Amino acid sequence: MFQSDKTMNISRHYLAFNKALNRFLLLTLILFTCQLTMASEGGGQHQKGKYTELEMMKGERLFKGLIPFQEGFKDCASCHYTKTNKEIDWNPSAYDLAVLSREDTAYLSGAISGSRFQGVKGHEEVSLTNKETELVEAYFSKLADHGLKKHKPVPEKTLIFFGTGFLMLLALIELIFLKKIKIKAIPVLVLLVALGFHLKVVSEEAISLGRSENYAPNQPIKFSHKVHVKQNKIDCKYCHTGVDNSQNAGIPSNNLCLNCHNVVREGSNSGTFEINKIHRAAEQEEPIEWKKVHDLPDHVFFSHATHVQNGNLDCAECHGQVEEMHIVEQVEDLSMGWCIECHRETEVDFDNKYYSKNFEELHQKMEEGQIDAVTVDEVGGINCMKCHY
Amino acid sequence: MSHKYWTSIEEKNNGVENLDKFQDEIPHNTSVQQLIQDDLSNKTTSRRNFLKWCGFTFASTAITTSCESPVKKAIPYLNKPEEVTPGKASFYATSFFDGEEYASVLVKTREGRPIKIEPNDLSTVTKGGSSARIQASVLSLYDRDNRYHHPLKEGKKISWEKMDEEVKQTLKNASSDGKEIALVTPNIISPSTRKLLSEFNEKYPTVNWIQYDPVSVSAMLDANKTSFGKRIIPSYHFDNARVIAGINADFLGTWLLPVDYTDQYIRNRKLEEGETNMSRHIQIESMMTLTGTNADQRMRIKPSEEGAVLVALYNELAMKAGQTSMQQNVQSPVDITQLADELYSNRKQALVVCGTNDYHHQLIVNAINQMLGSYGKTIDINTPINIRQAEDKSMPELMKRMGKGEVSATVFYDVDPLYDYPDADKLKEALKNTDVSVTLTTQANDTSKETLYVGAVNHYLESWGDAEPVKGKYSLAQPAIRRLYDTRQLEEVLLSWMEEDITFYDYLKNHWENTYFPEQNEYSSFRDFWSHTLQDGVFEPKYENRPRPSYSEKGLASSIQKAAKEQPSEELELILYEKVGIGNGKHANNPWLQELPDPVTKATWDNYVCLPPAYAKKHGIETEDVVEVNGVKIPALVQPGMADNVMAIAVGYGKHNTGKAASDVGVNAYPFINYNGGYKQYTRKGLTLSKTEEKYTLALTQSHHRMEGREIVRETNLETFVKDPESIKQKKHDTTLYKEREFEGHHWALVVDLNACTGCGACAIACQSENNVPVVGKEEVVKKRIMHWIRIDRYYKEDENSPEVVHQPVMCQHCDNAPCENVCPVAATTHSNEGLNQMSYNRCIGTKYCINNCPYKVRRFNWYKYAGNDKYGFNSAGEQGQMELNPDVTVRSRGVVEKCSFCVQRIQEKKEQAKLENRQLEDGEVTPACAQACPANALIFGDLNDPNSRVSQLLKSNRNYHLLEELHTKPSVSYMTKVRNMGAKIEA
Amino acid sequence: MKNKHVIGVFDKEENLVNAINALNDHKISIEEIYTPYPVHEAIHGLGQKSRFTWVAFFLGLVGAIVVLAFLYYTSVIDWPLNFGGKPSSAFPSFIIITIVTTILIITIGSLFTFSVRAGIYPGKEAILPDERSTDDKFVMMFRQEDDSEQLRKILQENGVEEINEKEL
Amino acid sequence: MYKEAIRGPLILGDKSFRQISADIIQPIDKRPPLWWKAAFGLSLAMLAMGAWAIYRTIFFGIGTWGVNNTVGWGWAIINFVWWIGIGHAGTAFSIFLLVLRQKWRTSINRAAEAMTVFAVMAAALFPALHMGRIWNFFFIFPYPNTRGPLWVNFNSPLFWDFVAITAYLLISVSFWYYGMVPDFATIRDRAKSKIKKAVYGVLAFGWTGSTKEWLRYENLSYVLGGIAAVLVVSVHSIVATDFAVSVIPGWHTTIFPPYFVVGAIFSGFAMVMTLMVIIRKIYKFQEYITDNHMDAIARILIFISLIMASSYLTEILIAWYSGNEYELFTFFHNRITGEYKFMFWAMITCNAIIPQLFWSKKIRRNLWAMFTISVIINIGMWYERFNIVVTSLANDYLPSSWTNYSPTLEEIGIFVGTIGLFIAGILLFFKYIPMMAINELKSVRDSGSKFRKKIEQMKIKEEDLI
Repeated sequence: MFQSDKTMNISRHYLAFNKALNRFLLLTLILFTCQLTMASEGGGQHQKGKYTELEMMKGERLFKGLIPFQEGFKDCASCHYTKTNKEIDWNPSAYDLAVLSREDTAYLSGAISGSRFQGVKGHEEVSLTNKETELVEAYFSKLADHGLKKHKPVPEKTLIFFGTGFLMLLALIELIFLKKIKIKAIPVLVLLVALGFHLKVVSEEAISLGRSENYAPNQPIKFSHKVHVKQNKIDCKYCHTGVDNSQNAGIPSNNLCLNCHNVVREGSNSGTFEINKIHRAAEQEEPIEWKKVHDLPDHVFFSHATHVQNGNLDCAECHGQVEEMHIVEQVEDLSMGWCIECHRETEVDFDNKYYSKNFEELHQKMEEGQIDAVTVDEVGGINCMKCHY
Repeated sequence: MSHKYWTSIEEKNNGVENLDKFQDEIPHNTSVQQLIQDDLSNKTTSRRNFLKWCGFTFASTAITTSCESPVKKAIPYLNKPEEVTPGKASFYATSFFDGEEYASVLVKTREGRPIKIEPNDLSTVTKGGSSARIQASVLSLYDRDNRYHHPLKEGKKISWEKMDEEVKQTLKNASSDGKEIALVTPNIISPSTRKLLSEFNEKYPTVNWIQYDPVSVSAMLDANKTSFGKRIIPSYHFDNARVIAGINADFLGTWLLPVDYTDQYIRNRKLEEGETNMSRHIQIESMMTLTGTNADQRMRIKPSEEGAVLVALYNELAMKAGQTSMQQNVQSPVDITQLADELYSNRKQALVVCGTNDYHHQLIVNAINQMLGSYGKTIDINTPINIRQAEDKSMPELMKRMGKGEVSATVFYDVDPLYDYPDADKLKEALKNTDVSVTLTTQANDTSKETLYVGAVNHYLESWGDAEPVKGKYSLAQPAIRRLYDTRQLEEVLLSWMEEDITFYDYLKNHWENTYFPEQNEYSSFRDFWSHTLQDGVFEPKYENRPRPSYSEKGLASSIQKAAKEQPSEELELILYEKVGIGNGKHANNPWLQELPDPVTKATWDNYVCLPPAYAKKHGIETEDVVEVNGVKIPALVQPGMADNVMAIAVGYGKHNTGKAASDVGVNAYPFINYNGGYKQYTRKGLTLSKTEEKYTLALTQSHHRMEGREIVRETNLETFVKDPESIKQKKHDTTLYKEREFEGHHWALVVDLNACTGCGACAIACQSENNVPVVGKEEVVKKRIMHWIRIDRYYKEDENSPEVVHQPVMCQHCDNAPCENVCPVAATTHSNEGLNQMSYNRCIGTKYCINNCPYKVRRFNWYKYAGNDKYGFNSAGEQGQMELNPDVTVRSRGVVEKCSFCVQRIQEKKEQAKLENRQLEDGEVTPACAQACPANALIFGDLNDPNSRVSQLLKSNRNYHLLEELHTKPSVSYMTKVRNMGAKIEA
Repeated sequence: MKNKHVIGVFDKEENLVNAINALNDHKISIEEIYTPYPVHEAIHGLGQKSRFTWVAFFLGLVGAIVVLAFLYYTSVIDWPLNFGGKPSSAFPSFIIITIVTTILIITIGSLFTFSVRAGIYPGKEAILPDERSTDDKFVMMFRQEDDSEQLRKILQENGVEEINEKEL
Repeated sequence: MYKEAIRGPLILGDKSFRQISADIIQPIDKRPPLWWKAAFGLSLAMLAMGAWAIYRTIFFGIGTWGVNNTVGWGWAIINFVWWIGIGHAGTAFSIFLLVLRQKWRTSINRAAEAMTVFAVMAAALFPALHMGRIWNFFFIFPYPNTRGPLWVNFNSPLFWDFVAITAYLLISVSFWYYGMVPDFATIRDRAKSKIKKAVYGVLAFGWTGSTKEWLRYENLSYVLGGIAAVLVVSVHSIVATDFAVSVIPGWHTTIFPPYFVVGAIFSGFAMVMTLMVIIRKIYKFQEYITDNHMDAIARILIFISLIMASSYLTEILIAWYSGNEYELFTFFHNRITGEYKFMFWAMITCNAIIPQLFWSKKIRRNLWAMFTISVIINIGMWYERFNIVVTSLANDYLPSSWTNYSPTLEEIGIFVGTIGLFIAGILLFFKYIPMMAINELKSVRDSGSKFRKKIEQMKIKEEDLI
């Protein structure tokens, strides 16, 4: 998708390196670097500000309903989610609220006193005491710095990996030294199953190293392609203007959004809340930091122009049914093998005048009717220099 | 012959060098974000607003969690400027002028960031050529440790408004008191600025504007005034000359307009198809200059012998011309009879140039050229060039007045006299007598540290302007990026001090509308004229011939008398010279230039005293011995081709606290300059030299200087070339066991014309800029780990005291039977269907086997993490440095091999463009950065599958040969045999 | 299942060999002989035979074919790359890899076969009729049903040291 | 051929089987002596230096080494070839002599094989470390991947190298280990302590010594021996192709494969001699490692030394005869008379001249002389590799890129580390593994007397035999 800007992201090399190294170490079961990275992760300083850790914690519990509110209503988190999610949730997330609350200190108290959210569905029964407001604000202050918690898949693969590793060790010890179990088949079976599992995990990890299929991050604005493309019938190229003439398809700039949203101030799903973010960004002159979904590594050069213009590729061939997605998800693994496979099968437009100068042999074959089409790899489409330089 | 000298310098290994901490290897994840969130982000949106130029970029959030995918943020333009398409380059024409060297250039920008300087083909001054310094100038925009970000007063931040107010008051007071306001600038070639300066003078009548050149040609200006009544430098036309005599003039390297002169000089030396004529160049010089290395014949004289040579030459020619000779008793130390013969028989096609800043010598040269009928033919006195206009006398006079307290305010703009004025210490003292001193400068320097105010000035890529380097040839300058910092350009400062309520942009436009718009009749509206000129960058109206000023022999007799009196002595003489890379030292903090090997000595990162081999042997001095020259400690470098008892030191080094690249590199040689007769003398007698016991490691990129009888640079003379052209053809060994591979689409090839290559090094810097080649620093160069993808080998032939020199650019030869490809175990380097030797960095595991197996030794290894590392990444470290990187070329990580790619990104770009436009690819459309930058067009790139392409034609030439052909590597790069014109009369 | 065995312990190789010959003459079957080093007469005496070399040969043949096929597939069929202008089917290069890889396959295969056929693998318990047989004694083992006076007599005649009975 | 009848018995002193076991197992049973502990401490210190150097190399880059853009390979590859050469002899010793049915190998082969294993381990470290991106090492495996799949370059000698070394290491280890299995059983059955019994019991893989086992065991030895003999030759030939396949003058030589194999056996046998002197002296194994054993090794060394000398001469002759200016320069200017003449003449002296001292029987019987000469040979072999790797690269085709090379502390550190690894391995071998193949010793104890008997029976006079 969007061609990354190489220069700005030297650091990504290291990320890739780090990742590769980390995985490598994981695969070789060397634990200590993991500890290193964990240490560096934990090293981040909490911005305490005016709230104490305790207040933040209490606020968090209130918000999540672990401690009941005095006025009786249950919790906030059932509507305002606190973890990133796979399915779209049109309600404002806790993080959104936290950011707003950081900008406007009276935001939350306004909400509770009812003035701000009069008429907003679901807030009828909400009322907080001053102390509670303060605690929730404390939680918000923490949340605004840290963002939403990552939605983690359970069970933890790594844990199972080590668990089965341990089992394997036990089985081996049993087989060689202890010999307590009379039926030899049991430890042997355990050993084989665990070994098989390990091989599977290792090969899967190795294959998916650096791939991010099914990556679907939550974006700062709940921009739904389904709403815009399917319901409103907006063409992809209306926003992704670079597709035809640049390597990058381009993420639309804010003023492009405003072309419509100057008028359309309220959405069908999220009301004004999400659309307001665009206006806020325009006012504050801060661009929106979208999360990049389709990301190719720095050493891969890909041009949308060639693929869309010359190759006549439909967006969906690489990006999937975006018009069906609320949250955009990477549907292909974007691996080199995937590219190569397509290049081996896809036919080029051999009538393009560019090909008229050289490629005599192919032209001849074509004339003689030996072949009726030329694939990309026949004109050098699987050479390294096509994508790596 | 000193065996030691010729084999190798002693490679000193400093043992374990100080390594960066491991931390340096950990990426600064938030760099881009921080940059965006810096104070830069709060600017209003404008055409090339910074944040929006960063535009479409991705910032990696700090993630170090072990197995999570890194989150990349895509930041779109807030308001997308219409002319910027993310992912596509835009070009802006502008003018480069640093006070010394001029070029009309195109600035390549990506997402609003200038990333490369490319020559402007439309200019007739630079003719699509460039030099190392011009190519490197883009990096100084992002100079991260030596640019002023805002104005200063006494070293503290001050606002422009405050500074304006205070300075204006001073100026007003001085004007009313009738005290002098000294304005010291470099040579200004901008007509608009000159106009503005005169208006400034009107506003403040006591302003005394002084142009100052650290390395000047003042005497030449004065000599021309005597001879022609005009204080000018004429235009030279080396392309019209059949015989060129250069006398201590490095016109291909540093003298006046080297880019232009290289193009002219090469024009009739190229020997393209069917041509049998080439000019003959005889260089008489004291040290080994770039020009000298290219001469057909070279004679060595001491600086003190130059007078005698000129007088003798004059007399010889006068005799032939039947004029009276003077001071006949003067004997030339070198035999100039043949030279005189050749010059005289080529009257009106001969040219004599002299680079010495000596009034009398220049006057004799004028007389010689007059006798040869050069004026109007090879010298155009009607179209003077406007560079190096400074008068040497003005600075000492100013200093005198300062000392007397007559100067109230001094404004230094873009000059650093406290570093490069010979009597810098005295000037510093005198400066204390002025009330207010201001420095307006882009980069911190010695002068800016001593003045009360410092005004932070724009980089030229951030400024509007125009230029008139040669009379009647104008070019415009426009910003390619919005100001990075709170800076202003000189003209804006002046306008604000003049209390004029007009931007310089409007001022410039008005000036052009009033002055130049009427000079043309192509465009009827100024709007059209302006936008087209801005797009082209140049405006060169046609002038009808003007009457030539008449020559007068005034002062010649006494000059000849004076020159004849000069007594050649046996004592050691010193020459101060500019290096091709560093020049006068203004760009010293540009790491690219510091690491550019000197074309002659092949030394980087230092200056040194060049000594002739005979002298060195006699006194037991070897390269890297530290010697004392008048008490100044400096390493010695034994340089073949120096005149006997002559030593040479480059100026422009020895700066302190002026950025990481420049600081404490070399020795400042400016204090050696003497004044004589009001002229700065770049030669000196009466110095002592003594050897010390110390040693100093020099970073030389080449330590063996002979070809060992191998056919590396093939050479012939013009006579053989014309009479027996078949004889110079290389014998081919074309037997093979395997069927040769064929290339279906394109088959890219590069031809290097050794007759054209002067060895200037512009290609190396262009390549570095285009391909994100890192700077590695002195220590690594010493270890022979320079990263340049194209290197220029220089070999000496024959006698070490007076050798012949050849230059040979060597880059990856893209062999069709590449030895490197066979040995890579992981298929990281393979051959493409277009004949390219491909290098996939991300596949490379760094076994270095390919490096070993490359017979041309053109592969480079990333020994450390060079890019973005504070220790090595002079250019690519830090946020600013990353802005310069070319987004179309991968930044290589530690442990991978890299090499010349034939600028594959450019090939791909042009191919894509052709496909999109549904057309064939034209010959010459694809040009690698090196070929594009070359001022001599010595590198020709094209498709061998196209029988009509220039490379295909050149490949058929008898001169064409492959390097190390006998290895049957079948390189795609081929060379054209060098031909020397030995002066023999050739009957066609 | 434990069975009783008759065990004859010899001190000298000569005696053992003589005893084997004598027993073979009398067609008394020896169950197994344990020696501190390989005694070929004992091996022949028991009529042991091995097709080990054939296994190795087969492994080598299959290995070589598989490796060559793999090399040909990867570098000629699947993705032919141009390395230094050489043809994709670089047979000389393939031979080197094939030889070494085949040797590796044979080795690993042989070791595996050996482990399986000889019953030598990690964790296997050694069941020895007499522990000294790995040091300096030569031990013969007979099934109990083969036990007879004649047997003992022959053993005695050939200089047996001890005759024991043991349940193994 | 070693004829016991003529050259004396292989084991002196009329040992009983029990005595043989006891003698060989004695170091395992005893507590390690002081010299052992001191030497082990020293080797650990060397290993620590190696670990430091490896840490520097991996975390900072190959830049910490002295190699440069002209000389891309330095000490790492020199040491790699040197170690792999030493690593050759062990297996060569035991396998060639096994295949040739040379019984005198029995006292020596175990130690030689152990030496091989540790030397190959040390060697294998270098190709891994000299990679710029060691974390991408797995790229060299031709496994199905998601890159197309992109395979590896089967034409690259480095890939051949990788395959060969992997195979060689695996095969050496298994050959060595399987050779030890019967001996472990002996230790197990003699052991009094429970732990020892258990540990060696596991190591012995349940060996009993039955005919069924011995039959297959012998077959296995012959099969492995036969194919490993091919491997030994091919591995060092492949190492030689690293150089021979290139285009660099001084590398591009067809003589290299046999030259390397012989060189490897030379250095390996020298190292075996060094080790044997040590074992014999320290563990007083003179009855097992007799003067005649040492004599046999020395004679082989003279023989190989002569081959080496003629190889050197051949190389020079071919360079001269070819008339190739680059070859001529490399050999005559660079090596024989040039900057690197010390290395060249050191190589000639150590490898071709000094070993000729072994013609004297006196020296063949003098342990100290043998020890010194064997060490000198290995130093000479190191110089040979230096000559090959560095001198060719430093001054090759284009004089503009000529340079020289000197190692840094990191490179030296890694070498020291590998020596530490080797010594530590050998010391552990001394302590925990029977130094000689006990079962084989037993089998050859009487071979001399048997042979004698046969001769007596056949009434052949000894003189006729000679």
